[in-house]
Amino acid sequence: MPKKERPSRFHPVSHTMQTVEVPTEKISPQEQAEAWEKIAHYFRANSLWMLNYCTGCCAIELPLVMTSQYDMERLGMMPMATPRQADILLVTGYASLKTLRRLIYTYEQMGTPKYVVAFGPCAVNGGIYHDAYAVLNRLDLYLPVDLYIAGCMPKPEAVMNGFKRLIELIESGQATGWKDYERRFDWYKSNQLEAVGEVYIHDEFHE
Amino acid sequence: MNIIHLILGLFLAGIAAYGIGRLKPAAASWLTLAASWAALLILFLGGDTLAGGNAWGLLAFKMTPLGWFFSMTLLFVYSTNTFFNLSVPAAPTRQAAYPMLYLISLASTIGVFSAENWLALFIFWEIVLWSSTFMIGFGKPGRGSIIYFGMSLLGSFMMLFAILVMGTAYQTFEVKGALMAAAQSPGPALLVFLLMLFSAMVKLGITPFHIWMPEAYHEAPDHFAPVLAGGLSKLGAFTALMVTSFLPASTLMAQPWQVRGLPLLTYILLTVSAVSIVIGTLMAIKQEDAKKLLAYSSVANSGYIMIGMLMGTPMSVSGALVHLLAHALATTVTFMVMAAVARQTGTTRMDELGGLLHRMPITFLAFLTAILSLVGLPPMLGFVSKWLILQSLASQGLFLVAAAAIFGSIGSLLYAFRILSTVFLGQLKPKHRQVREAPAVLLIPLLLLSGVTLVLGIYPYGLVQYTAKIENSLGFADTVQITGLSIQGNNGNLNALLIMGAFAIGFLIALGIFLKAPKSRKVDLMDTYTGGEFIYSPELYSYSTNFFAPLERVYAGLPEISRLYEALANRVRDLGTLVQYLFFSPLPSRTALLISVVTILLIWGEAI
Amino acid sequence: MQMNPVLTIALPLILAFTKIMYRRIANLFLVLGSLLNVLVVFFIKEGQYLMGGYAPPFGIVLQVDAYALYSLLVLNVLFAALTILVTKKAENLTSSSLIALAALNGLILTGDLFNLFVFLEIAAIAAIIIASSSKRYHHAFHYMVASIIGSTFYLLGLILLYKQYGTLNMAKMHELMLASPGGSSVAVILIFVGLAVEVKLMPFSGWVKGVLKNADEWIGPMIGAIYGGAMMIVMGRLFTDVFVVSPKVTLLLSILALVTLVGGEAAAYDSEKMREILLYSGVAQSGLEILLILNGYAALSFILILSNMMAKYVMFLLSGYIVNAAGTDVLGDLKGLFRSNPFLGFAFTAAGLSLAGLPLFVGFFIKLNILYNLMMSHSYWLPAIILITSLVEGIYMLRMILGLWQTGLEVQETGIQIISPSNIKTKYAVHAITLILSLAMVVFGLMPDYALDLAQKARGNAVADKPAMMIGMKGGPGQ
Amino acid sequence: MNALQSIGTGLGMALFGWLLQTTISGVTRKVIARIQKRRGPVWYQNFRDIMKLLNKRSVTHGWAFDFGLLVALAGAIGTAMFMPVAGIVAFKGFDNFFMIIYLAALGVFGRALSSGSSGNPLATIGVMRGLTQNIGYKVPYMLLVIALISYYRTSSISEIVELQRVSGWSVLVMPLGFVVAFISLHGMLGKKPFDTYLAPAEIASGPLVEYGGKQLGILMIAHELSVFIEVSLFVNLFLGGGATLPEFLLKYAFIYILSSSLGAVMGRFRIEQVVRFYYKVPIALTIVQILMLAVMRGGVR
Amino acid sequence: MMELLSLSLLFLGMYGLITKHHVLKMIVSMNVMEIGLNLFITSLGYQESHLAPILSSKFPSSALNFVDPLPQSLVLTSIVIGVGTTAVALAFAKKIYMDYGTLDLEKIEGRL
Repeated sequence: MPKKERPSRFHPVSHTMQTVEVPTEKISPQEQAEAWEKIAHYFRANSLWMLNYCTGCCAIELPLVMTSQYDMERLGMMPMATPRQADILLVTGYASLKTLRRLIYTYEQMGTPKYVVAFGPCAVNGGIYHDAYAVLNRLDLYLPVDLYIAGCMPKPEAVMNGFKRLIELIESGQATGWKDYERRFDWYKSNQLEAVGEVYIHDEFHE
Repeated sequence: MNIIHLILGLFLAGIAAYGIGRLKPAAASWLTLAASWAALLILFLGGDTLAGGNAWGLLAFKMTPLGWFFSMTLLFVYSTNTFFNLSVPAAPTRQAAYPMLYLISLASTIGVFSAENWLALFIFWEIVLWSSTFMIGFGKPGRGSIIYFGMSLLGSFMMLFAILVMGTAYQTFEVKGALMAAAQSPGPALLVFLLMLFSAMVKLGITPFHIWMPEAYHEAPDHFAPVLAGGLSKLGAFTALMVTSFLPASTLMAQPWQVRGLPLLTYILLTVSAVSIVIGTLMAIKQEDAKKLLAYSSVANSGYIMIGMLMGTPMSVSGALVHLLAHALATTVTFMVMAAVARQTGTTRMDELGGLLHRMPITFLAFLTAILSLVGLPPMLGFVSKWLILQSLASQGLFLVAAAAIFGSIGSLLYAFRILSTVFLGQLKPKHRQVREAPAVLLIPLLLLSGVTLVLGIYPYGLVQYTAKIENSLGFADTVQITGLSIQGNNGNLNALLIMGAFAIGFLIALGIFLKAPKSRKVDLMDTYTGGEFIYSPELYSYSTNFFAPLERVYAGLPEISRLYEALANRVRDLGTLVQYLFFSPLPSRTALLISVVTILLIWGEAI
Repeated sequence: MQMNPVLTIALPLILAFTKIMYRRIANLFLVLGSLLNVLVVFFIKEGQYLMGGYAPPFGIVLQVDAYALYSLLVLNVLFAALTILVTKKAENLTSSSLIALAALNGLILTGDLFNLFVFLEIAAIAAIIIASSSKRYHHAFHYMVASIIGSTFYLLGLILLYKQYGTLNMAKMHELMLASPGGSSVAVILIFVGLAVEVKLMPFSGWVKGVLKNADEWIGPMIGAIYGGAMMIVMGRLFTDVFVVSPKVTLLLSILALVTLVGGEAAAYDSEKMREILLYSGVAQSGLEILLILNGYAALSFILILSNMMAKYVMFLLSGYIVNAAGTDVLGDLKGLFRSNPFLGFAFTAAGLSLAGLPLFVGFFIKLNILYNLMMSHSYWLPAIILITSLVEGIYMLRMILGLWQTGLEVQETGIQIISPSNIKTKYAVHAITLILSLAMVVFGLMPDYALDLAQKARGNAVADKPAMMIGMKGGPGQ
Repeated sequence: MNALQSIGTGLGMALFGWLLQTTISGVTRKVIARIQKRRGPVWYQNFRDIMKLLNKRSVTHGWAFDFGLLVALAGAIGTAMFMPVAGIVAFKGFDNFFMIIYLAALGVFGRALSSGSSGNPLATIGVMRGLTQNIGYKVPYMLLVIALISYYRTSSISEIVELQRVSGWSVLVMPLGFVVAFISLHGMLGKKPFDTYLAPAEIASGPLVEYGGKQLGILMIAHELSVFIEVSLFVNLFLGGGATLPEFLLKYAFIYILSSSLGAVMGRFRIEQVVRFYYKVPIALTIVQILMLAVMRGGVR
Repeated sequence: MMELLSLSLLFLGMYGLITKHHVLKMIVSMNVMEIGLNLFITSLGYQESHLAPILSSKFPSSALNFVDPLPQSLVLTSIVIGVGTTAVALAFAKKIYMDYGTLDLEKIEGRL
């Protein structure tokens, strides 16, 4: 894959990510692999298992989405218990100093490919908590967000809409945040370090 | 070369080993190794037609198929275990006597299995007993060796009583002859039958007599526990099988009460064995020490052997014999593994271990094989035997016993997983980070024994054929049948090779899928799901204490049988205290009083 | 060359009194005297020896049969070995030791009931003086009271017998009793009680604890093994060769013996101290021996007495040395003692295992034959009781032995040398003697036929003996 | 070649079992969704899940982690190869009940081994709960089957099916036993209220806690296969199997969907409730059943 | 009559041994017992209107009108032995007193 230019840390990533082109080079084994990848994308898109990390208030919208009114199982989506099993990490709200550490830890435990969906404005710029001392305003500095769902809180329709969009992205191979995280690991790490200090904290409570 | 030479040679080698051991302990261990392997070779080459002999009148020997089978089993256990003797730390404790006792007990077991005379059998039986007691004494301090000795002595004396009853009632001490005579003319035959069986049950560790097992296995030196568990307890099966086949309960009990075609007595004994399975399983689930857990698993497995022998059908006896071998091999491996673990880490408590799989992989594999065989899963030998025994239970329709057998079988999965998971799986403790794989000399016997378990599990036909031969020699009308590659059961056939084949095909498919799929990333053991929490203490991040707590709560009130024996011992003590108080007063006047009163009583008693 | 058995009595007596003049070489007297006695015993031939030239019913006679001869041999050898080992201890007791030897020999040899009483009294006084060498005089006094009551009873019974039959000669007495058996039961009971005090039968054995629980390597083997054995041999002589006991009295006394057997084993099981265990087990063993004697198993009881004597001798001797070295005989404090004294440990172990009746040692065949013969004649309950007591005995015996071999994890070896290295001579002597005795137990355990044959021969013609069917290594009946 | 043919049939049976059960799982998900007034996923959703998992890159905790999985799948495939379905038996005469139970147990053991070696105590707790539950339902179940074997005098599944065709279904022989067996089956399938060993909200799906990607995929395949084994064993033993494939499929689907639907409307037991229930009710019922048999028919022959 | 009297003396001594804990009293009891026994023995040998068993010029042959001489000789021996034991017992009494400062055995045992 050609190395796509990444925006600097001062430019939001999410908008450009949706317009990533699938590269089309023709080398036989690779082509074969890509053909296989396309099939795999189909399966990935239609079997999304999610881990909802309820950092904030947006999580309250999820029950509605899961249950009979909107029934996200029809999209093949299911809630999962552990990050190992999950494909999507749902960040439902703002990230604070404490939760971000756990978010990162959880995200890194997920198997690839994996996707991050952020809810509400708090994940974009801190929303109404933007000046709170413990809230980290921009999530995409620390984790590669594949999809934002707008609304404070987003309505269930918006959530469903977002999920549909995510499925499209995955099916077309555009949700590549996890690759980005691997590629620019150092960059993310330095941001994380700057924000929360040590991610894997060692202190008297955790030893 | 005949049996006498073999036994005498081993005795002499034992004494020589003592002399050498005083000078150079390592050389003595090598001598035990050489001697026991040589004995194994001789016995193997000699086969069950190895010449017997007559040393003095009493010590006459004759090899029978049954004796050969048992001797081979025990010799194999003994000789593989000699590798562990090599790793005994020599200097701090003077254990020159250990190789001597080891070889003496080995020689005596051969004596037990080939004796033609009950008294000779008993003599060897007792030599095994006290020599092994002393060997247990080399281990941890405690009451284990005494409990072992006391219980075994109880068994031996029951046996002696039975022997003497046979000797006085039938005027013969010949092993087969005496039992046959008892079967011909049942006078005190029932007494003989029960006492003999009880003594065998003590040795096998069947329930009311099992209390010595956990204590002795726990306290025995780690390098002797395999022999004790895998070898010596099988002595009981030998006499039990001879009694049940030459003096079957069906000829003894002319009484009308029968349960499902079996005499009531047999049924009661079967129930006792079934209880043994249940109690062994339940107690094994509860233990915190690996060796004690394995000991209770032996209690349970002995129950299977006993059931197989008591039912007395060709298939069940065959199952009992195969199970005996399977259990001998498997339990030897498990105790050897525990010895290796204890050697490398210094403990056998399960809550102090964990994750050793990553440090001792080969040991783990051997342990896995053995534990699978203990549980009775294919493709191990334990499966073949459990299949045979369950088949016979099903065809007899003994539901109570079958329920216990099933319970034991499924329960064994519980304790097997417990020991596997707490010792080898789970988190590696930081203090064990530097632990290394056991030295090669310890791995040889492990691989040998588990290899035999596996090979016999896949291809058990020769073995089952041999049990048929044993049954022939024991006078069974028909024996277990094998046609081609299938063992013919009463209501089904077993083809172990086919099972292994199906499993192998399944494994290949699984491997194919596994390899085709993307390669996984290897992560550290502590990199697990913690609910987002940061945890760095492997000691705390493991589940090993009070493992089956929900289940244990169900039978927390189960009374322990050892209490009964303790109470008994305390009564003896009380009697002793009373005697000391009454008759051994320090005051002369008390003595004078006793003398005069008792004299008067005697004279009065004479007068009336 | 043939020697008069009276020498075995007279020689020590003479030496005992001449010794008073040569106080400085007293030890030499003791050692030489006992060794000379052994020598004399070797040259004694069986037969009847008259004293003072009167014919048997009137004069005193020494009855030397195989029974007396073998007993004499074992007794004198053990005694001589003991004097060699513990000359230091016996320094002030030379006279009484020699007198004790003379009296014991006399006890075994004499064929006259009153003469037996005299020897009994002399032996008792000597024993009391020996027992008092532990400086615990009130225990010795206890012993004295008991033995005086015993001898009084003996004399009372004796005089009643005399009144009835008009003789004191054993052989004559036996003839007369056979001729008119009635009416002598009270006397027999009294004599039995009198001797029972000495052989430690249980209700009469209150003195044993005080004397033996503090026994050193001199008192222990002497009182615990040699005296007990000799007295038991006398008991065997009287109740198989002399008295004709009515079945009722036999039953009564057998009950007493059984109570002793059971109670003694229980008491030993309850003890935590080495010497107490040994003394109680000695009490229990004497119960078994008396049981056999009373029921007429003369040969079996004889060989049991001898083997027990040897085993007890070794064990008491070693326990004395152990207490010397360690200052205690509480088993818990002596863990791992034999690790540093393996040979002595081996001897102790062999003696203990033989006592407990485990195979490879002579005790096994004796016990086997006892059980077999009891079973041949009685119902099953007596062997069952004996087996149960044997079980108890085996357990405490092994508990003791294992405790002495086994080192705890936290308790490291005691490192106590039972015999101080400075005392080299004693060391080798003790090693040699205990090892020879324990090896003898192993050898006879492997080849019991010889010993059993000898016992059979010695007691086969005993009057009350039931013909025992002996099972040896050669095989038993039905082979 | 006869042997090759047999092996082919066996493999076919395993494949068929997997396809069947995975499909029916999907259908069941839809049924349950309907019960809950939802639409539910497509019927082939489980295939999609498995394929996705197999294409995911995940983590491993060491060789035993993977090896145990392979044993689990191999055990399941091996067992499925022996399963008689609608008169088709791969290895005639060897479709022995005890063998099937034990070979299946090997798969279970493999799973336990794998999840135990992940190092996560939640997994260990899950396995512990599963095994604890296992005793509760396996003992009465196997006891009943032994009664059946003793009744039909054969432990071959296909022969039992044949005999049922002659003498009526086993459910008629032991009606109470059928209830017990169904409760046991419910536990074996891990449907609510007996999914305590998974309990996603409590111990984070227990044994499965560390699995993702291909490991989870293989585990799902093995799970589908073992469900196939359990349900078809039940159908064969108690409901007379099926002379034709549709008959078998009907019974199979009915039993599985019934069990799942029951699960859909129930809550989860806590582990001590499971123990309290399982160690009393089925065992008591089994004893009553066997006594009934003994009284009514003069004992199981 | 004589027999019974002497036997009662024996029982008296026995009674003393049973009831007393004082060393000297026990020794006295032992002596009483012995004397009773000796008297009993002599009384058994005594026959009414028989002569003392002494060969003299007046009774030159051992005819049958002597009393039985044997018990008397036995008693002689017995007395000698009794003296010996009493001596040893008294020595012990002295030693016990030196060791414990008391002759009451009960007190001694209590002290140990």
